[in-house]
Amino acid sequence: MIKPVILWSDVLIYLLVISVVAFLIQLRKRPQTRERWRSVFTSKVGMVSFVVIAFYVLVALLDSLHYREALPPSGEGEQTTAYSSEVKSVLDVVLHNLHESNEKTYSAPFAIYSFAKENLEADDGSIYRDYPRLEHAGKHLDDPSERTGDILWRTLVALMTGLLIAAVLIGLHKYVLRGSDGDNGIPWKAAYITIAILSMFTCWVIQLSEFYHVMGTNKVGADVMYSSIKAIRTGVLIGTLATMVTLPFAIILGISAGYFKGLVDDIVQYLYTTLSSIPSILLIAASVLLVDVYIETNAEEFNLTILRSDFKFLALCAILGLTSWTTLCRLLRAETLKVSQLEYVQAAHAFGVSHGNIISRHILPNITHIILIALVLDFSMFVLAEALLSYIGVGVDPSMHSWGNMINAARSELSRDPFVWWPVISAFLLMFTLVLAANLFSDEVRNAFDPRTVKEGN
Amino acid sequence: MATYIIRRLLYAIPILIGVNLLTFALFFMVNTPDQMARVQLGEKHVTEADIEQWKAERGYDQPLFINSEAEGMGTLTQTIFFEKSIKLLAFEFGKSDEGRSISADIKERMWPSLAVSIPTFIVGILVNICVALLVVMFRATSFEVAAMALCVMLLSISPVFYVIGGQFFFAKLWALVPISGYLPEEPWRFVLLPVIVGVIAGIGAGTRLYRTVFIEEANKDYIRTARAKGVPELTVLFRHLLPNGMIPVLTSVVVIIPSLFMGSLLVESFFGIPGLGSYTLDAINAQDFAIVRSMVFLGSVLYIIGLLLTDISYTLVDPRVKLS
Amino acid sequence: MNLVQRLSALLALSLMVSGCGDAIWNNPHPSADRDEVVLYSNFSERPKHLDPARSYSADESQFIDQVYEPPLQYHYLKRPYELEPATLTQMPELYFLDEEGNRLPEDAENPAYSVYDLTLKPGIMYQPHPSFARNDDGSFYYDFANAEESSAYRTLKDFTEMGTQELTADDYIYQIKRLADPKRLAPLRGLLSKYIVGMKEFSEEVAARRENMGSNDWLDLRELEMAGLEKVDDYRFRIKLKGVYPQFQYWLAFHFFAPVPWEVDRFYHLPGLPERNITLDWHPVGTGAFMMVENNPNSQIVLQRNPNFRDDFYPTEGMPEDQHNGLLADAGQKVPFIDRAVYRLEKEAIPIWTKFMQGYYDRSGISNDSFDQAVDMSSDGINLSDDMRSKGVHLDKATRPSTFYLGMNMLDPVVGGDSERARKLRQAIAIAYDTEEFIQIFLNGRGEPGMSPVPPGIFGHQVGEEGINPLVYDWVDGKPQRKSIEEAKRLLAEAGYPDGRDAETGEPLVLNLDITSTSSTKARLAWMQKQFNKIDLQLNIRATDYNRFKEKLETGNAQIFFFGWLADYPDPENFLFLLHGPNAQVDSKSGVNATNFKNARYDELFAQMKLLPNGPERMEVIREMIDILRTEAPWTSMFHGHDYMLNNAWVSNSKLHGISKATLKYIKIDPELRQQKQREWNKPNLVPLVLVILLLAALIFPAIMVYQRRQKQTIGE
Amino acid sequence: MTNNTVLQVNDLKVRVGQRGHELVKGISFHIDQGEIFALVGESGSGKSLTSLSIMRLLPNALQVAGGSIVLRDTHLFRLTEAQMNDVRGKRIAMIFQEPQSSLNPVQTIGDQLKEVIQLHQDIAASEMNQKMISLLEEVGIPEPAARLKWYPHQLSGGQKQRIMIAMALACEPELLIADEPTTALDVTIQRQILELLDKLRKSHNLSVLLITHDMGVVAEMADRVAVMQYGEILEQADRDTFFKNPQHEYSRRLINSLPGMDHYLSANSQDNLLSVDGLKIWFPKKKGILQRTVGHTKAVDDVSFSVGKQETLALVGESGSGKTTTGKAILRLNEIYGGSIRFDGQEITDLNRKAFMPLRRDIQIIFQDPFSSMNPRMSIREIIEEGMLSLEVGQNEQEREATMQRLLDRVGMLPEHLNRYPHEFSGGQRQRIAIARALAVNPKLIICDEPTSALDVSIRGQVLDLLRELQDELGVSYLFITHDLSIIPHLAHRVAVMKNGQIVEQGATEQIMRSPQHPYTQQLLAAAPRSPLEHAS
Repeated sequence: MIKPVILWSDVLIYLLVISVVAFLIQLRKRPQTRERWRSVFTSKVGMVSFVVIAFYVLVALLDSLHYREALPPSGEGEQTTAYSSEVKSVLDVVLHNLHESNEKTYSAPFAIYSFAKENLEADDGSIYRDYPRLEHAGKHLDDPSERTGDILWRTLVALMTGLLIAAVLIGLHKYVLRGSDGDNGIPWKAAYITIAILSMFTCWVIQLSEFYHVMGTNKVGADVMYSSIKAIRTGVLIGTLATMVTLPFAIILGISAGYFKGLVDDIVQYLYTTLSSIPSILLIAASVLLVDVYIETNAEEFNLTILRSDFKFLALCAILGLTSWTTLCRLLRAETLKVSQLEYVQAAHAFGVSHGNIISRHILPNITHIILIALVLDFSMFVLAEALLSYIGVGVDPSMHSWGNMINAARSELSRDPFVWWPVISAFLLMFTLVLAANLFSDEVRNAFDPRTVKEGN
Repeated sequence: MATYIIRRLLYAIPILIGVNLLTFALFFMVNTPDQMARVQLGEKHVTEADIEQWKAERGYDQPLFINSEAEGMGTLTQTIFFEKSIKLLAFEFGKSDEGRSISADIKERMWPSLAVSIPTFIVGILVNICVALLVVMFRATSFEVAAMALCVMLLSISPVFYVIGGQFFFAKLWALVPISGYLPEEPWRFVLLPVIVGVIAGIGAGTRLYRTVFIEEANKDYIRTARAKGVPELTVLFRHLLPNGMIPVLTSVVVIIPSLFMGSLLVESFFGIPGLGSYTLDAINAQDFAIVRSMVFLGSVLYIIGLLLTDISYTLVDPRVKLS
Repeated sequence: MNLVQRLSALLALSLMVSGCGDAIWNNPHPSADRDEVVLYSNFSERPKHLDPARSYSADESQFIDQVYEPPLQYHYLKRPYELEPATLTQMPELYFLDEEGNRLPEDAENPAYSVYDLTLKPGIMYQPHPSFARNDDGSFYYDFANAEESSAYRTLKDFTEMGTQELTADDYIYQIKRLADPKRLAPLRGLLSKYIVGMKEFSEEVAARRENMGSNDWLDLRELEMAGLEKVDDYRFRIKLKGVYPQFQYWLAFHFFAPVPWEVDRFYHLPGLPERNITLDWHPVGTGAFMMVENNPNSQIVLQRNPNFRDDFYPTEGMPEDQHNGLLADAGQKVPFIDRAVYRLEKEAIPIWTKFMQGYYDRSGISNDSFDQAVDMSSDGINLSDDMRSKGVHLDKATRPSTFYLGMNMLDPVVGGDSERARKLRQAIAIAYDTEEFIQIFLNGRGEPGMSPVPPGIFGHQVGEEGINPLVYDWVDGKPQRKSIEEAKRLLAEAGYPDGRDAETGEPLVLNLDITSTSSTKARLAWMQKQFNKIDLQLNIRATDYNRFKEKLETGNAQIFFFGWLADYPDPENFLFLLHGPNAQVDSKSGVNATNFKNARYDELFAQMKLLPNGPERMEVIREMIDILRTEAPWTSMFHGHDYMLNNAWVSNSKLHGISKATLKYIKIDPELRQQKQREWNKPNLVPLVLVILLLAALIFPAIMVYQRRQKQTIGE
Repeated sequence: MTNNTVLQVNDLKVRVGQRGHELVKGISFHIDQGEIFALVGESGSGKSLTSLSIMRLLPNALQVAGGSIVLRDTHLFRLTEAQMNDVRGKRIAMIFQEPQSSLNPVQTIGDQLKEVIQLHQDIAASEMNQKMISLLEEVGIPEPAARLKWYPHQLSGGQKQRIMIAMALACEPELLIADEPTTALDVTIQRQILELLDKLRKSHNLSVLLITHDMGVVAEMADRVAVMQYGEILEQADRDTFFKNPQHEYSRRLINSLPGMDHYLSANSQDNLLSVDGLKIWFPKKKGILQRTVGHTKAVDDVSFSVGKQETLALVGESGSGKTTTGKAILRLNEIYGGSIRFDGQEITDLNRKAFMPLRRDIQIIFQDPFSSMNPRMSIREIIEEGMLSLEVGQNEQEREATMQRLLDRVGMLPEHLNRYPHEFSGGQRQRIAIARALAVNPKLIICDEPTSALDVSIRGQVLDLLRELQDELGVSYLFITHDLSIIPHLAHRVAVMKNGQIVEQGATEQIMRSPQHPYTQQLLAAAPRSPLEHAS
């Protein structure tokens, strides 16, 4: 008995997915764009990085299906079933045994003892001070010495199951592909291996965190792995949504400036010079405050913490986007200027094709490569930016899982002695993987779409 | 040339006004003078009268953009916006909300900023260019592949990590440099770490950028000509490729030179360097509007100067370009 | 290529400096240390105001309280806190007057006026300062007709000619007048006007005078008289208060009442000086043990021993334990012990801690994260960790008279109000919200749960069984024990929220916590929600910036919020007035009674308690007040913070004082030991550098090889 | 091999990457002392690759797969890269096709010249200047001393090429490789450069490997000729025998691509379709802080001509003469400053965008570069249909489809090509498609802007023929813009010669070609390469 909660960011991200699918479909109609994309995927790097990104996106999507559980009907008077104000996502179900097993405070990866000493009572009632056993991690072991063996064994099992799942997936895929001439240069092998690794990793995390804290626990004893996985949604969304915000401004303004020139051009140039001349950090800070005001002024609409944080989050994306469309706009303007001088545009004029058509059919398709490249680059940029903003204190809402927030905490955790390294490491690894994949993918996209690099080929 | 520069400077004025307008709008939407007063006066025992007094002293007792009481031009001139902006355009930054002369602070704080940003900038560019050249020289070898892979990794790491790592190893573990702080008498020891961190953090992106630029140049005809003349590879690289490659590099670089003056928010606040970067950040946190406004203004002025410098620098490196 | 030259020059220089400076490379202080005894400390917030009439925050006090000397001061060692004369010959003489001004006996029932009679020690001299510099004819050395004349003087340092003069009663009187001057924005003006005779009128007069004056012109306050102030002679003056105000004597130990000679005020208003930040608000002038020689809030603030400082000596008696803590080793010695104190600006906690561990800061508080490293929490309380002991660090603890609490806005329809329902809800929360755990996790036990607003060390605080809050705790074998969650749930059910659901609608009860985003870390919010979930309540967190937060409190729109209060003076009144009806935030904008708590009986008792001297009678009143608070529970789950100060081996005579900040003069430092330790702890480790260089070489080498090969390459069959 | 052989190429193979397909498939030839050996072929024939492999300057992606190259008695392939640097520029020098981009833009002429000399000869700094000046004099650069301090962009294309030659000759190389040395230049300049080369070759007794696609050039310069196609040498012979009886069919086609100048179309001038009268296209020069217009650059200044129905007017001129500008002005693709244009008697000079629409159906254009004149992202169908749609030609889908099929068929393409994309076609095919596109809206006048100059010689003829046939069938008129006089007799009824934005001479083709009045026209004619057969005789 659940009640779905639809956050704006969820809506947007799913709309995005849909539009991407739509894009892929209409892509069939455009042979040489399709060619380009194929060439992206024919490179091993491109394929692997894509799979990785896809995996992240998948996680983000799972985490974007929110719902509220119904509360057990309160004793007397059966009225409308009420719902818990705790909003869960499908991902939480998958990871239930990560976030339901909270310790008191820090504990190292796979540790079964707490990180901090406590007063313990000996059997004889005397108080002594030592590292207590953890409440959840390794409680199934009666003898601590079994730990290593236990971990290894479970790991083995987990990996096997992971492999199995991967095998099934791959089998399915092969089955689907059997009709079409299987590998037209697309390195399925690489893809399969990646998938296998990912699924093995996933199984490993899920199964082992039933008995241990794979990446340890944080200050309040929450599983670090859990929060860093939850942070994926934040990272992916901030990357995609913010980028999405930049596009319309950059494209519309950039193209119209480059195409119509004259007054339009002057205005657009004025706009982006003004905007880009303001230190963007200040713009962001001020705007974030602005959002707070809005939330305060009509607080009743945000009666759930998650609604507030989600709104703030969206606002942040919007602000990031608004402050960083100028670069792309400048590029597009320049490129449009170039393209609109080309002879096929002249020809179109000669045929009296309307401005709208010229832009949509001649100019836009021939500057998409720039948009694409910028799009993928910005993605990684925004993911990184989030960490910085959280440091300055204008990042995502503290109640939200985000790598930025984790990294912040890490700064002090590292100054402890012995220093607490696991939160920062796990945040780092997940973030790094995503950004790295994104960057590599963007390189492939560039190689495929940027005419210059294409030329460089021979 | 001269006329060109003048024209550009005139063009800057509307931009500055726009910037000012935006800053005002943003800032006063989020906190009214009353709130500013309260923050500045502190929590305990503050009365309405005190707040009025505070506002009056700093000229926040007038309407923001339009003064309906005043007649004639007064409606526009007797406002916070007008009075504060006019002063700015004359580079009179006035006093911060807590009563210190801003220009005095700027004068003092610019030096630490420069002490960090200039070395970072120069070393950064040199390193990037060297690496890029190296890569171009060995293009289509495994060396290039390795180097580029490394670059991608480097730029996939959040800058925060570089800072954390730098402080952790250099200052804490190895005791090579002070972990933070700054002394005008002997800045080197304090600047060293920020510079290193800054350079490393920038190396990934920079190298990639310059590589593409250089590769593009390397495919040009005149390079082939040079080699057909029997010019050895290194000479080709340095005498022919580099000077031409520097032209596009300039666009990306010169613009920020004046902004070096503003320092870096992140580095300065991490390393406790009393520069303009941390100044701005503190002002934002303390919601000291006077400072923020001045810094934004300064920032945009510098940016515009940067644009100008870019154009001029073209004429210096590229004989083909003439300003008019 | 000139870039290259500049760069290489730069690098070479930097290496040289760091290399041949001395053995230690990471010294954040000038490597050339003069042979003075210097204390290195840090400050995180640049002080905004140093004018004794204006300044009202702890981080400002730590500077100016070393410079300014109010008539009274706190005894350094004695606890509970005890006032002693500073510049006075003995404690001020207090007597009462009736309407006509006739002297009344000590025990007179609510007299019309009370008079404080203060007598100064003769021969107290001010620090050297240009404002005292005079020519032979007695005229001022620095005197400018207009801004042009003074334009040569950019900073205070440019005024080379110094002078000094003796402290007189006029200086105190002048300062009290300054407190009344609206332009000074003295935080206490509102409060004091209620008591000091003629202060209100004085303010109005001054305001009137200022009407037709430039904002930077000097108004000589001597021209105006305040009825309540009377100068007897150069060393003696009287302050006349309406009614009785026992707490006034504590204010006399506050820097608000520090002396400011008219000469100084005049000097700082010389034409052109205020424009250049040469104001009293930035350059304090006092009779204290230290004088501020550098005030650069961008980098550092330096205090220098005041050469003219009066004869002042280290206390000879203290608490019993002080003896064996070595705090009386220097008993009777002349203070201060150090020559300079350098405070550096540090915004981040980590560098401060690291530098302390490296021996570059002499003293340090303990941040959360470094806590486990610093101390062990053993069964017998908190002790230094072995690591610290080995470094010779010694710890010094104190309870800061302060109370932090989870406030319930009494105007709120759900949690507020006088209804039984709300009351039960508040009590339930009070039980559910596990302060002990909070203190453990977030303060590492540096605090104690508060049974009442009155913190330890203040009269009215009770320990042991009678001290506990019976509504939240049970007394189980000699320890207070928090009541069970079941108890809380029961209360909740009685309040009409069985299982946290509204009995009528079945809707789950969602409460809102208002908090400033800076203070709300993910961990903390998660923890709080956990507390409320314990009794099936949903907690919704409304984090926002400080301004909004304040605004909410003022408009009474907050629901549940975090707040706290640091004592101004060690008297229960200073805490209990925070719940005094007339001080309610929403109607009196004075901003003390944030919960808008109003209770007739309580206010009545408050009025009594205020006037009573410490004693059983007063205790009774306070007990009753506290009981009211416990049942009403406008403040739930209070705690009182503990202060911890770590001192490196070379620091001695450090004992935290909960109220007074004017303690620098007692601190002692052993520079030799410090230098030796610093060298020992900071041996630069060059290995990594070498490794890096080798690594680079390893990178370059193959490149060269490739190049060579390519040069030799032929097109071979 | 005889001892006066300078270069001997044996079975040279060049392939893509390690085991890609071969681009040069084992060619062999030799060059003797003091002769000009012409390697003829069209784009993609592998002639340039051959020259580059001699220099060992192949791009990274390509590599020599086999064979040997011997310069005198040094096996170039056995030399190390370092040793090779002593050969390049010293023993073998090279001139490239694009003088515009072949010189380092940020170095002065002097520096670039000095560089090569310093590399290979030790000359005292004192003599250096003298040496450079004399070199420049030799290649015919006026006031050389001053020019040394100039930057490439300050020189004209021809002068740049002269500088390249000077650099090539600086070290008295044994072999000079000239890769399409004149293709990028205007005819008149072409001529001068060729003459220069010829002169130098004699004075220095140079051996030259001349790489070109232009039979005219071959005919004038070469001693021996080798024809390349698809990476193979079809035939080698000394010039005269080659031109008299070419062995290979392909060679024959190449030779015939150069038309003789004998038969002309008679000017069958009827009533005017288009008449341009005192056309002025001026671009304002802006100056000063306020950007006031202080003067004009006169791209086209007071040009008048007319085109009759079913007539072709050839607008001849060199680059920058304003001929293309004129053409576009008629289509209103750029702003007109003054003068009047009448079409079918209707004044169209100042019609607005909307009012001009119907005319777009009547006036169409074919662009010079078939590669950039079609949107690479659109299928042929979309490309052709676009015009029809926006100009509402053809009522419905089927009708349009039919028209397109017909047209494609007409221009010698297949209907199924409609679904293909531009990049799948050769230059010639694209130009045919471009023609089809223009015809699709059945215009009365087509402006042909150098439609053949980007095509290989062997294809040129076909396209021109197609145009002429179409004219006969559909009775369209052409405004044929070109710089190449040699093709005029084929299709032009009348000729107008343009120079610096003005028409210096116009009249019937025959008259102009046979007895040009204006010296410039004479110059042009003299420059135009003549049929090799005339040489042969």
